[in-house]
Amino acid sequence: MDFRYSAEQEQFRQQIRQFLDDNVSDALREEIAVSGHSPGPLATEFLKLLGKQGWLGIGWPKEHGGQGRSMIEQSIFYHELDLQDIHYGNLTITSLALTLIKLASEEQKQQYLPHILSGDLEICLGYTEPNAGSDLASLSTRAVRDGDEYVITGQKVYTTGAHYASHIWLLARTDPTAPRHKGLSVFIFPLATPGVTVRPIYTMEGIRTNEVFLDEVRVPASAMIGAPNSGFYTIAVALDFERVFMGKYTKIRRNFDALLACCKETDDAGQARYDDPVIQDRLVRLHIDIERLRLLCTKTAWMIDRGKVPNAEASAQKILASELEQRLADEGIQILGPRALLEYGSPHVPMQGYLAQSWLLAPMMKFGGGTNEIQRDIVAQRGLGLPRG
Amino acid sequence: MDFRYSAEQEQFRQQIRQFLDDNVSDALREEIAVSGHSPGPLATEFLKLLGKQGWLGIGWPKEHGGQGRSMIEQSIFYHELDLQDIHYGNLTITSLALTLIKLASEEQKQQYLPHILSGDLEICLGYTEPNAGSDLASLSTRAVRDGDEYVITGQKVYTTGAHYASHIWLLARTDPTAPRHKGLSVFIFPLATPGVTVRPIYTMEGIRTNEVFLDEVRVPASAMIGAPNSGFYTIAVALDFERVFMGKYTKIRRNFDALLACCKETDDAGQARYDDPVIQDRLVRLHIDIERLRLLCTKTAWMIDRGKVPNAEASAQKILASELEQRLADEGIQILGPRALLEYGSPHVPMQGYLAQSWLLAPMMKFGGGTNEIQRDIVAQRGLGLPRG
Amino acid sequence: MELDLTSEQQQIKDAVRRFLSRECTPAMVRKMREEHAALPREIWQSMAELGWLSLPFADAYGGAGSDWVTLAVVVEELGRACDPTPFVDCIVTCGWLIQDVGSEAQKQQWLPPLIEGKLMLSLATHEETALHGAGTPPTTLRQCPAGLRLDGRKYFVVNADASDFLLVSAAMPDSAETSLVLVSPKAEGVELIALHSLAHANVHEVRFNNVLVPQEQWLGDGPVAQSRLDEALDRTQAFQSAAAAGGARQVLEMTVAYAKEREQFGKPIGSFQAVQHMLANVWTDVETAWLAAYEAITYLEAGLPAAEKVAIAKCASNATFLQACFTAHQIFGGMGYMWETDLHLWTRKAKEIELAYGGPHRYRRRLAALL
Amino acid sequence: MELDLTSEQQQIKDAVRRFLSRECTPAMVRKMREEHAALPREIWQSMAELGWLSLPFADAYGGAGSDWVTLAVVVEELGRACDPTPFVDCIVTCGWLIQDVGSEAQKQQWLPPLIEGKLMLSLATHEETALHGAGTPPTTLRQCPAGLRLDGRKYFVVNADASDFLLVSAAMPDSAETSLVLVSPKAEGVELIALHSLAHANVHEVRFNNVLVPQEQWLGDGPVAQSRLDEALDRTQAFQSAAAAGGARQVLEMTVAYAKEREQFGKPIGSFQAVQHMLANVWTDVETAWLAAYEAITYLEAGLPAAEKVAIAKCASNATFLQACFTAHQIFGGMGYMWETDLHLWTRKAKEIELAYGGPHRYRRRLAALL
Repeated sequence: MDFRYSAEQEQFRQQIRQFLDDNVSDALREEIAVSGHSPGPLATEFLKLLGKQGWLGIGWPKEHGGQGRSMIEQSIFYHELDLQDIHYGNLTITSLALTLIKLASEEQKQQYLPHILSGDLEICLGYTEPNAGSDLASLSTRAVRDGDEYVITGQKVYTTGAHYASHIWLLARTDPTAPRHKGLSVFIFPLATPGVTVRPIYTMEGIRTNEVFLDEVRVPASAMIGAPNSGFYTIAVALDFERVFMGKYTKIRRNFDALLACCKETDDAGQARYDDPVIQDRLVRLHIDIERLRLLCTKTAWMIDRGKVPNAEASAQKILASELEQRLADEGIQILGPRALLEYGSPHVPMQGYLAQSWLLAPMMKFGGGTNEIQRDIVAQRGLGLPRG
Repeated sequence: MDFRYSAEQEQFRQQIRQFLDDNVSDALREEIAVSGHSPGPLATEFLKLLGKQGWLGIGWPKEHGGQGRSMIEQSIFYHELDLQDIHYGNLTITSLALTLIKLASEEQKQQYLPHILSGDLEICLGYTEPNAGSDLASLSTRAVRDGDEYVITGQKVYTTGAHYASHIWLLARTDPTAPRHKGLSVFIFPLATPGVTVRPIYTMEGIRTNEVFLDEVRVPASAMIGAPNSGFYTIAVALDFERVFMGKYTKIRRNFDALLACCKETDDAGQARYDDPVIQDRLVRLHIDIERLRLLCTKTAWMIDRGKVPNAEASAQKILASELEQRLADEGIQILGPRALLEYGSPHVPMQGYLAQSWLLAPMMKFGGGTNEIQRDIVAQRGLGLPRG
Repeated sequence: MELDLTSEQQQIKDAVRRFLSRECTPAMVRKMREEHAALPREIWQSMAELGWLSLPFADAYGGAGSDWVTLAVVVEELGRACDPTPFVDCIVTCGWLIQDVGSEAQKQQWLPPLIEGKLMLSLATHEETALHGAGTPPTTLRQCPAGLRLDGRKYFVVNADASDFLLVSAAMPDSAETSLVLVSPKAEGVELIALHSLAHANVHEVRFNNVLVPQEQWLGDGPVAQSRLDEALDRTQAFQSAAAAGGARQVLEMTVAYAKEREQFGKPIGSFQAVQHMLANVWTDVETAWLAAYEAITYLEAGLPAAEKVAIAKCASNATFLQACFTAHQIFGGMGYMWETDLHLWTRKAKEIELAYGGPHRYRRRLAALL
Repeated sequence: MELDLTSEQQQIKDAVRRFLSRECTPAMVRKMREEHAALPREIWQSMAELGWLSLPFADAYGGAGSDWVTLAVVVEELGRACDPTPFVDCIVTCGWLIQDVGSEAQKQQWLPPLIEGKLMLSLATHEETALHGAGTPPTTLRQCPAGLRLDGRKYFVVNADASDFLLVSAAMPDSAETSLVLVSPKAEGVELIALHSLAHANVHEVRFNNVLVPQEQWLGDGPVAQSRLDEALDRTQAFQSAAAAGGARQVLEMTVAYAKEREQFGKPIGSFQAVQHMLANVWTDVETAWLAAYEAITYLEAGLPAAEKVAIAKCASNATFLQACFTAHQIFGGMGYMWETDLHLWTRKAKEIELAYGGPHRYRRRLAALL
C-alpha cells in the first residue's frame, strides 16, 4: 500500500509546475478573475497552448492522440492548474471527452477528439430545463427522427458556456412512449446550427450562463452518442466523471492555504489572527476535513486508473467538496471579518477576493451536478444497497 | 412581551426550592442514583410527601384536586426537582394525568386522579411491541369485546416501570378490520390483573425495563379511555405532553453547570481547563444552544398555559433536548478526559457520574418517544404544512 | 410571562409589512445593488410620515417614546423585507446615540430633523486593525483654534455618500474615553473610497485628512465613556437580531412555498424527507432565534443585565439567518441562484448582519468571560 | 500509488476475521464486561500460535518482522470484532517499546515470551494532572542500594490485574527524560484500585508505594528520551485509527443490514431518505477515516514526517467511529440499546479509543502547531 505519487509522477508534476510557472502570466490570472468564466483572448490562447503541449489529453489513450499516461497524472495536471488559480471548470475534457472515449463510435471519436485535444472544440452541457432539474428524466425537449435527421425542439436553462462553446451536448426525448428515463438520447452538434438561440442570464456571482432555445433544429442522426434511447446511461457515465471533477480538493486547499497565510500575517503590534487558539482550532478542523477530501480524491483517481468507475465515491467526493467549500468560505469570512466580504478588484480585498467568490459560488456547487441530496441517495442505494424509497 | 417569571411565580419557586432543600436528603439522591430508575423506599416515600403537599397537581384544575395554578408553575416545580438531581421521568403526572383530564370520562377522572395526586397510583406505558416501534399503528396486541369486558392478548416491550407501577396504559387493536391507525384503543388497568406477566430486560445503562406479556387479560369495558377506536388520537395527545417533558432543558443545564464548574477547578499549579480558549469556545457554543432550548421550553410552557397544544414546538423541543444531551455528554467527556468515563460510585468519578450516565442515556432520548426523524416529519408536516411523502 | 405582541404592536407590524411589500420590493433592492445606489429619499420621507423614525426618541424632541418591542417589530419587518433602508444605522444606532450622549442643545438640533426624515446619518466606527496585516493608525481628534481636527480612516461605512452626516468615533490624546463627532461627508478633507462588497452595495472607506469639525458637532461636548458607545452597539446588535430572525423567517416561508409548488419526480419536492428535515431544522432555529432576540430586547429595556442575552441573540440569529439562506439555496437551486431571482439578496444581507458591529467570534469570546 | 492490500495481506485479514468471529463473539465480550474479567488466556495463546503476536518484532527475537500494513490489517480486524484482547496495549505499544528502547539483553529476555503469548503487559503511563482539581504528584523513580524504588500513581491501566508486568513511565530526579520500568502488579507496594468505566470493563488505578524494581527491569538501563515514548504512543494512535475505522465499518455494516430487514410503515426502514442519508454520511466518513489511518501508517513505516498524518488519522477515525455508533443507535432503537444486544459494546469501545493515549483535543492542538 502506498499513498504517494511515484517518482515518475512527482517528476511529471515538477515538469507541469515549471511549465505553468513559465507560461501563466498575471495578465491571464487577471483575465480569468474578471471574465466571469467566459474565457477571454488570453485564456483561449492558453487553452490552445495546453493543447499544443498535448496536455489536454494526458490520461487519454494514445490511439486517440492522448499521452497515454495514467488518470493520476491527469489529475496532477488539474491540481497544478488549480494551484495557479486557473479554474477552468472545463467539463469538455474532464467529463465529456472521457465519456466519448468510452461510448462514442469510432467515427465520432475521430470527429471530435482531435479538436478537443487541440483546444478548438468546447462543448456545453444541455441537460437542465425549467421543469427538469434534479429530475432530468422529466425533460420535455424532443428529438423526432425525420429520415437521416433528428428535429429537436425545446428549451434548456443554466447552460453554462453556451455563449462561447462551439458545440452542445444535449439530452432530449427520442421516444415519448417509453418510460420516462428510457426514451432519452444524447446528441452533440454545433451551436451554430440553425434554430438554436442562446440568451444570457446571470448568476448571483455575476457570471454569465444561458438559456438555449431549440426551434426545429435539424441535426444528422450521426450526432447521436450511443444507441437511441440510451441517453440516461450516457449522462450517468458523464456525471460520474463530472462529480469527480467537481469534487476536486485543490481549489479548496488553495483557498485554505491563502486563508491560513492571511491569519498568520502580523500587524504592527506583531499580532496575528493565528495567535488565537480558537481560530487555530477552527482552521485545524477545516484542514482535517480537506485532508479527508484529498484522500477520497486520491482514491477516485486511483480507481479510474485501475479501470474502475467511482460511483458512490464520486458522489461522496462531490458532497464533501461542495460542503467544505461553503464552510471554508463562510468560516473564513467570519475569521477575517468584514474585509473578506470584498470582491475582486475592491480596495483592501484580501486573498484577491477568492474567499468572497467562493462563498457566492458554493450554493451552486451544492445543488449543481445533481443536488447533494441526490448524491446521498446514490451513496445509500448504489454504495450500500439500500432499497429505493 | 415579557420573558420573566412573575413576582408570584418567583416566590413560588423560592417556596419549592426551600421545601426541596429541607426535604431532599443525600440518602434520597444516592438511592435514586443507584436504583436505576426503579424507585426505592425513600423515593416512594418522597413521592407521597409531594402528593401530600399537593405538588403533584400544581397545574391541575382545582375540581380535580389540583392547585389550579398555571402550567408555568408546574414546569417551575419540575425544573426545581431536576436541579436537585431528582429526575423522576414520571410520565404519570406530566403526560398521562393531563391526558386523562382532557379525554377521560368524569367517572374515570374520579377513579384515577385522586390516587395519582396522592402518589399512590403509577402508570407505565404499554405502546411499543417487537414489530411496532416507530410505527405504532402496526401493533398486533388485540382487545376483543366480550360482554362488558375486553379480552386482551399480545406482547409489549421496553415497558419501563412495569415492575413497580400499579397500572398500565395500553394501546391495543380493537377493530382489526379498520385502517391500521383507526382501529386502536387505549385501556388503563392494574398490572395485577390475571394474565399479565412482567419480565425484566436491561438497557445498556443497566436500567431495568420490561417485557409485558398479556394472555387473555380481562378488563372491564370502563377501562377504555376515550371512545372505542380513538386510541391513536388519545396517545397523540399524551405524546405531545410527553415530548414537552422529554425536552426539558433543566437536566441538561444542571449537567452543563457542573461541567463548567469542573472545568474551572484549578489544580495545584493554579491551572484550570477553562483557561484554554478552545474549551471556553466549546462550552460557550453548548451554552448558547442550551439557552435556545430553554427559550423553546419557555414557549411551550406558555402555550400550554394559554390553552394551546404545542405540537411542532413539542417535537422540536424533544429533538433539541435529546441531541444536546448527547452532544453535551460526548463533548464534556472529551473535555474532562478519561476520568469522565467513570460511572457513579467509582473512585475518582467526576460530577457524580452524571456525564457518563447521560452519555449512556442519550441514544434512547433520541429514538425514544418517537424517533427524532419522526419528530422532524411532524415539524415539517404539521408545523410547516409540507405534504406527506 | 407574555410572548404575544399587544394588538397595537401587531397593528404596527402589519402596517410595516404592507408598506414594505409595496415600497421595498426585491426588484428595488436588486436595482439599488445594480446601481450602487442609496435608498430613494421619498421612501425615507414616507417612513418619517408614518412615524417610524420617531419610535425610540423622547417626546421632547418630537419622538414617540415607544416601547422597545414596538421598535423591534419594525426592525424585524425590515429584516423580513431584506431592508434596503438605513433605518438601523440611522435611527437605532446613530440617532439613539445622540439621544444618549448629546447635550440638550445637540438633541434639539439633530433629533427633530432626523425624526422628520430630513437628516440621514451613517455610522463610521469601524477600524480595521489588521488590514493588509498592518494596523491602521487610530482615528484621532484634536483641539485647534477653529474647533476640532479629525484624522484617520474608517471602513465599511454604509451609505456614506448619501448621508448628510457621519457619526465618527475618534480617540482624543490624553483621554481613555471616546469622542463622537458628526462630520459631513462633503467637508473638506473627507475622502470616500468605494468598496465592492458582496454584502452591501453601497459601502465606503472614509478617510479624514485634517478635517475641521465645529466644536458643537462634538457629541456631549467632550470625550464620553467608551461604554456608552459599546452599549449603543450592543443595543443595535439586539435589534439586528430581530432583523436577522425576521429575514430568516421570510426566507423559510419563501422556501416552504417553493417546496410545496415545485414538482420533481412527480411530486412536490417538499414531500421528500430530506427536504422536510432541512426545513424542520430551519424552523426550529428560527423559533429559538426569534425568542432569543426578543428576550435580549426586553431585558435591555427593563435595565436588567443583558450582556449575555445580547451575545446569545446575536450568535443564534445570525447563524440561523445564514443557515436559512443556505438551505433555501439548496432547495431553490437555479431559481434562487440567478441574479434576477430574489433569494440571494437575503443571503447577502445575512452575511452583512453577521459581520456588522463585531462578528460572532467576538460575542462568543464575551460569553466565555461571562460564564 | 497502490491502495489495495497484497494477496498475503488479504489472506491474513480473512484469517483474522474468521478466527475472531469464532473466538471473540459479542456474547463473550458482554460476558467479560459482566464479570469484569480479562481475556481467557487460551484465546491469547491461540493468537500467539497463529503468529499474530510476532508481527512487529525482529527475527532475532522470534518475531515475524512483518510490514506495517499487515499489522494494521490485524488491528483493524480486532477493531471490527470489538476487540476484547489486549493486543494493541501489549504488542503494539508495550512490546514494540521494549524493542525500541530495551537493551539487547532485555529484548532477549522479554520479547520471546511475549511473542509466545506467555507474557502479558499493560501500559501504565497515564497520570491525571487535574483529578479532583488537584495535581497528582508525578510518578518518580529513584536509585537505591537494592535497585530502584518507584512511587506514584497511574490511572486507567487496562487489564492490570491480569497482566504479568506493567510498563510504567516515571521521572528520575535530575533528568529531563523519562524512565520506563517493568513492574509486576503483584510486587510489594503495588496497589490496584478498580475503576468502573463505561468504556472498559477492566481498568484500574495503580498505586506504587516505595516499590522495589530490579535494576534490569529499567528499560534501556537509564532514562530514555521522552520522544521515544511519544513516538510509541503516536504509532499506537496510528494503529488504533485502523482499529477505529474497522469498528466503524463493522457498525455501519450491521446497521445497513438491520435497516434492510427491519420494516416499519410497511417498508424497510432503510428505504427512508432520512435513514439513507445518515448512513451515506457514515459511509463517507468511514471511507476517508480508513484512508487516513493507512496513510499515516505507511508514512510512519517509510520514515517520512508523519506527525500531521497521525493527528488527522486519530481525529478522523475516532469521530467516525463514534458517529457510526450514534447513527446505529438511532436506527437500531431498542434493538441496540438493551444490554443483551450487541451494538453498545462497539459504542463503548469507540469512546475508549477516543480518549486513550490523549484525546482529539490534544491532537488538534498539535496540528495547530504544525500548520
